[in-house]
Amino acid sequence: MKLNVLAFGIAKDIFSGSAIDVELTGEATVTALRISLENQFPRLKQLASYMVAVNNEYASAEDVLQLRDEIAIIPPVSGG
Amino acid sequence: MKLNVLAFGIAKDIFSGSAIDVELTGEATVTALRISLENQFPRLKQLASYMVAVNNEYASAEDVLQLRDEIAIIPPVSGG
Amino acid sequence: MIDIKLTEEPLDISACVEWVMSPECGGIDVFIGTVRNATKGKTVLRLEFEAYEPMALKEMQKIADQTMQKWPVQKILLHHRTGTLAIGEVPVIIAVAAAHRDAAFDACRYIIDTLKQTVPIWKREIFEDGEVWVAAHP
Amino acid sequence: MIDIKLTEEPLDISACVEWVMSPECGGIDVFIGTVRNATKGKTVLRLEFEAYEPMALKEMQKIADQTMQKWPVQKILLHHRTGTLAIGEVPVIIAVAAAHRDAAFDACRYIIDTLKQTVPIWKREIFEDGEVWVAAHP
Repeated sequence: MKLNVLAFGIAKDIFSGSAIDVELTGEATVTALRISLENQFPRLKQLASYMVAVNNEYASAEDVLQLRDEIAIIPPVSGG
Repeated sequence: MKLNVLAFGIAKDIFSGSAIDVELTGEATVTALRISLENQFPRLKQLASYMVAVNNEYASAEDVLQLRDEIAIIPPVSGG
Repeated sequence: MIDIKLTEEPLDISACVEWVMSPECGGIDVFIGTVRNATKGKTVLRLEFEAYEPMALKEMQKIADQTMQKWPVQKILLHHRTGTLAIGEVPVIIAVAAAHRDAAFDACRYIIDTLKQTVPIWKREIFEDGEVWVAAHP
Repeated sequence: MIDIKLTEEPLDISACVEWVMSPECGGIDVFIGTVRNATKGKTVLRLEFEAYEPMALKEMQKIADQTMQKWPVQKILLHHRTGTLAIGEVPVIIAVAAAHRDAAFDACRYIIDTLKQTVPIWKREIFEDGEVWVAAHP
């Protein structure tokens, strides 16, 4: 399954763009997405942390991603 | 010794004026002033509390009053 | 820097905030007291504030000095009104600027809490059917 | 009442304070973030704020809703800027009005603390010799 993933903050720098396509085989969980991204972009692992958001909500590791979901990588926030 | 005592807030109502003269015999301590005032104006004893200020500073019970001191009765404050 | 004021004129919130803003400070906390339209369910028409002015200014200055010693804050503004205030008007503004927000919050709260305990200012609430000196009686 | 806003335009402190003032409220606490001229001794030229807008608005709304449930407050305003901000400009304003000041202080502090943890907004500090996404790395 090919997912389009939005990027913000430093994730945009890491992906060299504000969105990226990710091809997942097997069950498309949040964890599977993270593993795939970290393989392709090892710099992700150097972040203090990062979250995955699905349809504008923070997602859990075991959440399953659907083709039409809006998926985003949320590096450590620093508003305020 | 005759002292002039300033009044604020509800103390003005109790004294019916913004200042009052008090005649003290013996040692003119803050406590002596309080006793004299409370004898003359029993309503003072109904207050939640009140302080005496001498020269713009809160005074202690045993402080001795001088003729030239600026003395004031400070009923419970309620600014803010 | 400390700015203390006791005045019969309306307080200017914008000017107060502007005064505390500075390029070294990242966090500003502002407390604004306003005149409420009711106390314990009773309609308030207006408030009257009376101050023992020289002592009140001295006590306000003391609070600001103590606050500067207790917390790493750069600027403290403390303005209080006297005279007659209508509903919605502002009796007190406290503004504190600090490099970091925790100090600004803690300092601002300390100032209003201490002001209410020590500064010789008295508030009279005027109701339709009478008036009362706030906090005078137990 | 809740007023949430994410905007590229400068924030209007007076308008924000005015919005939260109301005759039922006696205490207003306002937190104003400003852009500091230095971080850890290094001169900052400007900041850039980026937001994941729909999610940021949703998270800001959640914080305001939670705050309304936790404390007896009447009005909450939460405005955050995006885009490029110069030193001294205001990235965030939080204003809370309550009948009593304790609730206003606690609520205001909860909102800024939680915003900094959960709302997807990112700050980039621009120095003379480079730039950094704040908090990105350990």
